[in-house]
Amino acid sequence: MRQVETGIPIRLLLFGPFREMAGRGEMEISVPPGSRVRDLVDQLRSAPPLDALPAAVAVAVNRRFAPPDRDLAAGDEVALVPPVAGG
Amino acid sequence: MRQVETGIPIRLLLFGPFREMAGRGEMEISVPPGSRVRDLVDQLRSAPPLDALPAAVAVAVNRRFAPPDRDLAAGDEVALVPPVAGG
Amino acid sequence: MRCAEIVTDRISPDGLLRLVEDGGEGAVVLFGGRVRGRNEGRAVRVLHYEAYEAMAADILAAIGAEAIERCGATQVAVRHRAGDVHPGEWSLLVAVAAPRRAAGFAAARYVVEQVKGRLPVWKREVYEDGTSRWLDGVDPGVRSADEVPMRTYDEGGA
Amino acid sequence: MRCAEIVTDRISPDGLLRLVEDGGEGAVVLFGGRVRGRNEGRAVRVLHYEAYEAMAADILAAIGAEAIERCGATQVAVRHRAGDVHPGEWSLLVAVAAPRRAAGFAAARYVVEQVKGRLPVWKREVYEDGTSRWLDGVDPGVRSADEVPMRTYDEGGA
Repeated sequence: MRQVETGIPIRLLLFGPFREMAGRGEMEISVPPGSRVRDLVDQLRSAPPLDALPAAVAVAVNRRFAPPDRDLAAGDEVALVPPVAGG
Repeated sequence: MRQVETGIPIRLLLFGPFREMAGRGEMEISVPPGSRVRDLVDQLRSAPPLDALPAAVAVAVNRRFAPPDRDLAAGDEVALVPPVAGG
Repeated sequence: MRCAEIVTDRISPDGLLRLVEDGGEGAVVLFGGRVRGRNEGRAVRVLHYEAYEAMAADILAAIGAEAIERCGATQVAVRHRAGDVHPGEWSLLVAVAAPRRAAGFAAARYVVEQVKGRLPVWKREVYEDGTSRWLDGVDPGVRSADEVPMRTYDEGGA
Repeated sequence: MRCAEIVTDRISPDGLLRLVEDGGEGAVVLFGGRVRGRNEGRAVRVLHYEAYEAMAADILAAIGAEAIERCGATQVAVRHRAGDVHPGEWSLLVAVAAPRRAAGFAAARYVVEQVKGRLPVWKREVYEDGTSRWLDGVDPGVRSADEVPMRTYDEGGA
């Protein structure tokens, strides 16, 4: 329970094929303090419904692409970005 | 007089700066039999009003660019083409 | 920048050209991308565009600003569709004005390539037989927040 | 080829785009060149285009056909003004349709560069103070009748 109390709340957005994989486009989740982008991705990949996420996945934090070592903060909007197909 | 009688009649067209140099856009001229494009240009450059023609001048015969060794024939439409400025 | 929008309504070249025309620049280049009625031999009913709209709008504006700064364009206007786009409709329109043609072509091409390479947009192609699939995309990479990805392109390639 | 014309009337992007749009191709590229109100610091009243019209029409058609054959465009439409063209008016419009964007950009650029390099057209710039001068041109070269000049261009240059 302590982990939940001190967990960092994150708003997770999912698009396109990832949204279909998750069955929804938005999730409120919690990550341990000190988590970085790569930790969040590992956490998501560790169990269904997102266990089939590709090894390298682009991530945006607060609407900007972010590197794997980016620290996460409470209230961050984190999006998993599948390969893009604009145009 | 013999040269004029056996000369090859050519329709000469002049454009842009060359037209202004000649004072008109069209001339009926005569060149000696066997003349090529380069001979015509030399002939024109030998006396006013076109004695100031540049050393290298592009020439079109019957609406297609032609090399200096192109033979001229009676009735050819020969155009002196100044540097072009389309667009 | 005259316009950088993700829109669900139809878009037209006229509208975009007017946005960049009024500066009196010597060169204007427009690119229009359309949904084709056939893709890889299959009859397409509709192309559904899904967008991370807030982020896409930011990136579209950034791309336009970069085209001005890096390529020498004076005005850039770009619109990208979201939602259902039918064959024959424009999905992407880019208009640029520049003092010279080379800058105009470079800027228009830059915007198009960057849109294809980093705009968070996905498309699901729906066929006449009722089946559908997500079209292959391009990995936008994982970058630091301030790094703007540069992509090179081959003028003669596909 | 949808159109290759030397015309004295005003020309518009809409008109040219419509000519290439109907094939349903995925990419359309338009280039428009306009007369600027100032050139090298001087106020321009009008740009007078003189053309060897018959030859220019032939060459324009040849350039369009080459853009299809060499660059992979499907449709090309090009119009060039002759006579007096005022600041803000289009002097050259090129529209191409192609299956892919690279072919579209390459074809549009090809037509523009070839027009500038070999179309027998000359322009006299008339200034607000009443003076005028022929603008510098490009030597089209002296070529055999069947030789089509190829020009290379630098995408990033002026």
